[in-house]
Amino acid sequence: MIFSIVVTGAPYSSQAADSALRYCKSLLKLEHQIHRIFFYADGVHNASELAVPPQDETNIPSEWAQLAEQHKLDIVVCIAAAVRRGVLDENEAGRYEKSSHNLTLPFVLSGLGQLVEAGIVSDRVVTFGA
Amino acid sequence: MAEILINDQPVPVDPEGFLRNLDDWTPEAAEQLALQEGVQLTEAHWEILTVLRQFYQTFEMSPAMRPLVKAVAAELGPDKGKSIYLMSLFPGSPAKLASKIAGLPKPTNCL
Amino acid sequence: MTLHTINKTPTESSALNNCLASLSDGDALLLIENGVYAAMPGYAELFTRLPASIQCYLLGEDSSARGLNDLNPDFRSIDYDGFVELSCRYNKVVSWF
Amino acid sequence: MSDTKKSFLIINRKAPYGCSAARDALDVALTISVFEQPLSLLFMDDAVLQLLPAQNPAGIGQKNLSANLAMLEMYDIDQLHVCSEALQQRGLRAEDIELNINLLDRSGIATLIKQHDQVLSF
Repeated sequence: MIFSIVVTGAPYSSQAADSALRYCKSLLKLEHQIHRIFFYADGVHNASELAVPPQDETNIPSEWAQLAEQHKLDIVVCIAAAVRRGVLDENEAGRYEKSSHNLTLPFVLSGLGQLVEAGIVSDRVVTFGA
Repeated sequence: MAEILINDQPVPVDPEGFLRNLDDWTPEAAEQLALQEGVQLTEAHWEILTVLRQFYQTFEMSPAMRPLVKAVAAELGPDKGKSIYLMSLFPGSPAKLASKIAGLPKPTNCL
Repeated sequence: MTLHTINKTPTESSALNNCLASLSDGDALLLIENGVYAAMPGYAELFTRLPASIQCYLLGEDSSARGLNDLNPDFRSIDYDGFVELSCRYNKVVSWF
Repeated sequence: MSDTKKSFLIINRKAPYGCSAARDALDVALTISVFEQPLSLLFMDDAVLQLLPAQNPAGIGQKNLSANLAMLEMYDIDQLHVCSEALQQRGLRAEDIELNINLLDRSGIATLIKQHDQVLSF
């Protein structure tokens, strides 16, 4: 089955991101297809490369990145929600004349259209809210 | 820092040519913003810009293409309320280009 | 038929209340995260009027994490794989948070 | 854009201004409309407070949500459903709301959820 996942909670503030991560691992284990994981509202903080949790805690942004790389997942961050909250890629940093950027690769910034498209093509959309 | 000259006064714009301070917008500024984009404003352009600014004032958001077309149709009649007409005045992406010239906020790279 | 997930305790948000007010026959409830506290026996009253056609589940990882034992027997404990299976079995998933 | 259509339901449950949920939901609604997919909005619980008239958030540095909601019509979003119980609990009457809304009781809400393909919550 084709799934898309929406995450609206920031890591470490709520359990949403961690639950979503575990759910996604189960989806992959059970050989379902993940069309896209979309990060919205405070969920955009999942994509911050600058998150530094203590060594004995899960590094959620890098867990997402690893999972995405391993399984070629499309992990998309809502651009409007992200730039507002200070999560920028190189291109947006240039656009807004900021001296640095912090989007973890392979996360990509894109519009809400990516969420709607995911809803259109997926059999299930599962939201993990904060 | 980039600027445009409006009545001989420098007004700051960002690298993409958007006004840095929306309060700097005046009809003269619109002429200059349009010229930057290769558009010479005519009466026909101004009608649209006025509808667009009204839309923003009423709803506090810039419209996407379809609602802009709808607003133009309501204000200026069905002949002008067509995307092809708006394209002829503001080539490429009319809602975006006209918003820029009308001095509305810089859109996030959405959709 | 819909799978409803609830991730808040009965008092920290209106999620559970709103969910219970929006169920159709044949739907299922799944308590996750803080939602699992709703399966404590003290809250059993909340679920007594549910139609028999509503299946109730809770995520075992979340109840164990919170030290919850002897929970409301109407709730079946499942793991993440079970969560995925339920997501497939029902037509859609609605999240209440 | 694909020819496939999915019907979307957006469930709003939060009051405006105190958190970003109302605005987040609105942005998603507008995008669904741009993609020309069937869409309904449901306002339940505290979200009925989004519908109060005479909002003036200039003093808290936010955009006027009621002005934004008035724009839904321009996007051809006309399926606005409101939980009648939530209105009642807050001492509000349908006449107080300036938008064209459809009142729903509990079973109406259950049916609405059943009728849509994808449900997004805010």
